[in-house]
Amino acid sequence: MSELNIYKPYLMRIEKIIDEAPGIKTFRLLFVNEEEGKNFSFKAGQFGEYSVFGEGECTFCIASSPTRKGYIECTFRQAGRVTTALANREVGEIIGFRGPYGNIFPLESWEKKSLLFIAGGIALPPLRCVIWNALDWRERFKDITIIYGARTVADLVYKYELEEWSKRGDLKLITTVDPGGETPDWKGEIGFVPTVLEKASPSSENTIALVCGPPIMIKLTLPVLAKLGFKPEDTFTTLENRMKCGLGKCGRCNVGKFYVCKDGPVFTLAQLNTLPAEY
Amino acid sequence: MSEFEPKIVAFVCNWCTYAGADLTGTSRIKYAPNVRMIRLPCTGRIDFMLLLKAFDQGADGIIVSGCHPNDCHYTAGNFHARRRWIVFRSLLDFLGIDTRRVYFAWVSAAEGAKWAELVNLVAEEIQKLGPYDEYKNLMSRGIE
Amino acid sequence: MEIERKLLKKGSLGKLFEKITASGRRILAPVQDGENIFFKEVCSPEEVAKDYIQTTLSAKSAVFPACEKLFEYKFEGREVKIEDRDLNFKPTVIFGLRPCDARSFSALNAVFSWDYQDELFKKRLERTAVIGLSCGKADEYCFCTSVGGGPGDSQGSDILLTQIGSGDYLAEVITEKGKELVAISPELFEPAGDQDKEKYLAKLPKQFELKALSEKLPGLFNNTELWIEQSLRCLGCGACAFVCPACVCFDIQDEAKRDGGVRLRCWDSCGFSLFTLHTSGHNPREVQNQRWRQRVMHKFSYFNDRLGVIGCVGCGRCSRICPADMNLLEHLKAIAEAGK
Amino acid sequence: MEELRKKARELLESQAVKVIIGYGKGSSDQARTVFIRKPEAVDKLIQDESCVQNLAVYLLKPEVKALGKPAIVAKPAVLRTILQLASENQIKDGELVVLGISPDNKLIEFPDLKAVEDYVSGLSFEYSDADKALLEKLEKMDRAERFKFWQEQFSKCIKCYACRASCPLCYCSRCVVECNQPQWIPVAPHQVGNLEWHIVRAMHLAGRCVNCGDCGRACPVGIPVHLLGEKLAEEIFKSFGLKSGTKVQGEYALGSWKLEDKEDFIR
Repeated sequence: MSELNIYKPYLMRIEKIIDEAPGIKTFRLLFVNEEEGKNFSFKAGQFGEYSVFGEGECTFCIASSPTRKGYIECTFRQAGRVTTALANREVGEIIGFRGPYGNIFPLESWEKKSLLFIAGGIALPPLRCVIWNALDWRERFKDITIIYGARTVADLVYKYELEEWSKRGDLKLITTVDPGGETPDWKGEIGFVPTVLEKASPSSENTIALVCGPPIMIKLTLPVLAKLGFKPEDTFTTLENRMKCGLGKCGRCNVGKFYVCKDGPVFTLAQLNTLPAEY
Repeated sequence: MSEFEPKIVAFVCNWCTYAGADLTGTSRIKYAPNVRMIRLPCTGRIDFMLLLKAFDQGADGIIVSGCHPNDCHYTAGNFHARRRWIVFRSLLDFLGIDTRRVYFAWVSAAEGAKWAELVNLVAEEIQKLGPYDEYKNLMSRGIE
Repeated sequence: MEIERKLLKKGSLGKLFEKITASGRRILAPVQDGENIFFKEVCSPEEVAKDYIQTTLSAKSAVFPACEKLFEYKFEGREVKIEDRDLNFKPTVIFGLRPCDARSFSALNAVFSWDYQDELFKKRLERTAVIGLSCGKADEYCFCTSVGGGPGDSQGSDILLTQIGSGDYLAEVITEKGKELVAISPELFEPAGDQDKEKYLAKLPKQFELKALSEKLPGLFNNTELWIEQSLRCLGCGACAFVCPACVCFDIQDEAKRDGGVRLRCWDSCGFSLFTLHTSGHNPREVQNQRWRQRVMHKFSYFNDRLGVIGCVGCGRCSRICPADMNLLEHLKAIAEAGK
Repeated sequence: MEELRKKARELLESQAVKVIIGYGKGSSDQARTVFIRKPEAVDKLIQDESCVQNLAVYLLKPEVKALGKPAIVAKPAVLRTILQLASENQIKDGELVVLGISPDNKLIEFPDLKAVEDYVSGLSFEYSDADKALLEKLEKMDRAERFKFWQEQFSKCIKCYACRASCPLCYCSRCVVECNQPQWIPVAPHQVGNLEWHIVRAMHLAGRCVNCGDCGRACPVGIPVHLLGEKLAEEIFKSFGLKSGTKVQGEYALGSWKLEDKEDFIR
């Protein structure tokens, strides 16, 4: 059984493939072994090692919500050897999955708080997992705001869900594209995420901010959040590092003495500020 | 004991030897079916690592063939290849890898018969040498 | 368990080897190979190298091999079948292991049994017994006493032999496994009487204060000048990590052919740039001084904070084989004095 | 030695160079590379038989380049390396000062690389006795014995890449072993992976290696990998009359060709 061999992945069958954007796909994966599927559970923010047998493993988050049972979803960009092999897989083929690894977004402890999700480009998947989780427990939270931007309209992922979210009354969705990335019928904002955030200026009172995006976006968004009054311990983000085992053994994902795969990938800004400049 | 069928991989240049092999076919000349041809633009593009991979994937014999000197579609591909094979062959020999299993030839687009002779000769020689177990036995060694 | 002190005659080593081999165990011992000494499988004491300070490679590969199968898989059409590997490894006795190397197994074990249990490693370690050999002499690279060890330290050994004047061995039976080995041929282990073990051990004064070093290191993280100065001549190969008995970092690689393949675990080193290179091209540790800093910080600060064990046993191998003569002990002393 | 130190002090004081790459006292009677940046530290420089490492490996290292224009202490092997690096457009005249050291440890000053070329052309290159003996032994072996010899050697290889790291001519920013699309050479140190790595390394250095021997010295498990370079250098000189590291604008054997290149195996 896989508990004995901690490197042995679950066998997963690809049930659905969605082409989100150029080079970006979403897979819905079912457990080949139902038994394993039933016993499998995870929390928002955790990641896994997805393997294409013969090519290797790659690391990204579980994009579906823990409240949705029986399957997991992942979204990835075709960039390296394994993701290229993944992108060539077809529905019905078998890939491997090891996990869940890493720590979580402490969603349960945010009852009665408001949630502000800020995502850029392909970094929406880690937050999408939390968003759907929060929406399935909608009554526990005050208001939910989502600010999501990408370089161009075509680069926006989960377009069908953005539609669905924009129609819901119980959350505020602001989508934006970088200047020049808009299309003629684009109705959303035009501008970089930090500027759109400043314009929207959601209240930081009793609010948790979750930020995920390319380093440049994080760098420019954090000061805006601070200006809006968000405290570092209420600002959450995820760190990415090269990983091979995901189990705190292979020794490569450390930032200072913290292993991103065990002490992360979710960190508060307060924690990030204590980390040495090595990420 | 099942008759040993040698696996021969042929790296051939598209303009001459591949066309030559076509000619062999169209002139109904029979030759040993053990050869698996891989077409490359020019012998100049046939990297020595391709030969290593061929042995790695279980080949017992390798043929590398392309245009005669001065016939190269890219004028100097075969000249570069010639120098490469002189150096690579001496390295293989120095390391003790069986260079009798690696054949180099110039076969032009008109030499259909020569291609057939070459393949038959190589198939026969490799048949005598038997499978390249020395290299195949390396496969599992060194993995605990 | 109470350490029993026995005497093992020099002449009865042959018999001991025979009995151990007969009991279905293989024996790994240092064997001379040109200018180097490697741990190889031996049958008789004659094959064992004599009169040397330390082997070239550590015995780490007995429990954490350089290239190891995690599992195999077969492709059947679009289906994949995973085949677990068999874990009943042949019981092994490592003979002639220096006390520093014997201590390194606990550093390896600290990682492999922290949080997730690595059964592969633990099974190999469980099947491995250590007959250590104390150090009669040391060279300028050794610094076991500075990292909590010693030329006669028994930690990690199941039986520790110390060669005394007559050439016979004072045998300290330390663990249950040691007792099992003695039980195979009890007649070879006679009562030891009083032997002054210290007399036959190398004299190795402490070179630096470990505690002070570990506490000082975090503060030096941003002292780029120091790390550049130390690592200017470092060439960025992986030799120091691969000869090191306490280096644990590994890589996972897949190798497959048409009908199936294998997932391998192999040694890796923080000295390589690929170790932390992101697919996007970003590399948190871009240049060699950051990697040298990682090597020192991991072994003397992070490892200790997380697992309570120091990631170095002071065997000196990394400095003996370094092509650029990066002398770890010298650098540690420089760090200990930095800012004094 | 005194001449060298005096010259080094002059260069540093006159700001002609920012760093002297030379040899200093190392551990247990070895020499190690030192990077002298202050005039008063030139006394650290030593010059004797223990100084063997090929210092040219540091000429292309980013952190050393960041120190500014170097002067490099250059024994014959380093001089050949400098010429080969110049032929491969990695260094140019005026980017470094060459402090030549003759085989009998005398200081020679070279105004430019052309002077280095003329000096090197006068030197003869000899294999060490150990290398000669081993090469002869290998020559006498038949193919199967040579295969067994090299397989035993390569079975010791732990893929630490010290041979690559210590070679001044292995300066690719991303080595073929580090490319995984496709993964030409297996990463794992198993028997096939080791054999293919050493073949690729030898071939990529064919016609470039200047036989400084550092790869063989750097190997922690003592595999005589420098013999591969020596054997190919011999073959290339015999077949094409070309020797690497002898000219400022040298010709790369595998990058050029002649109509009348001779061979006896192409059918």
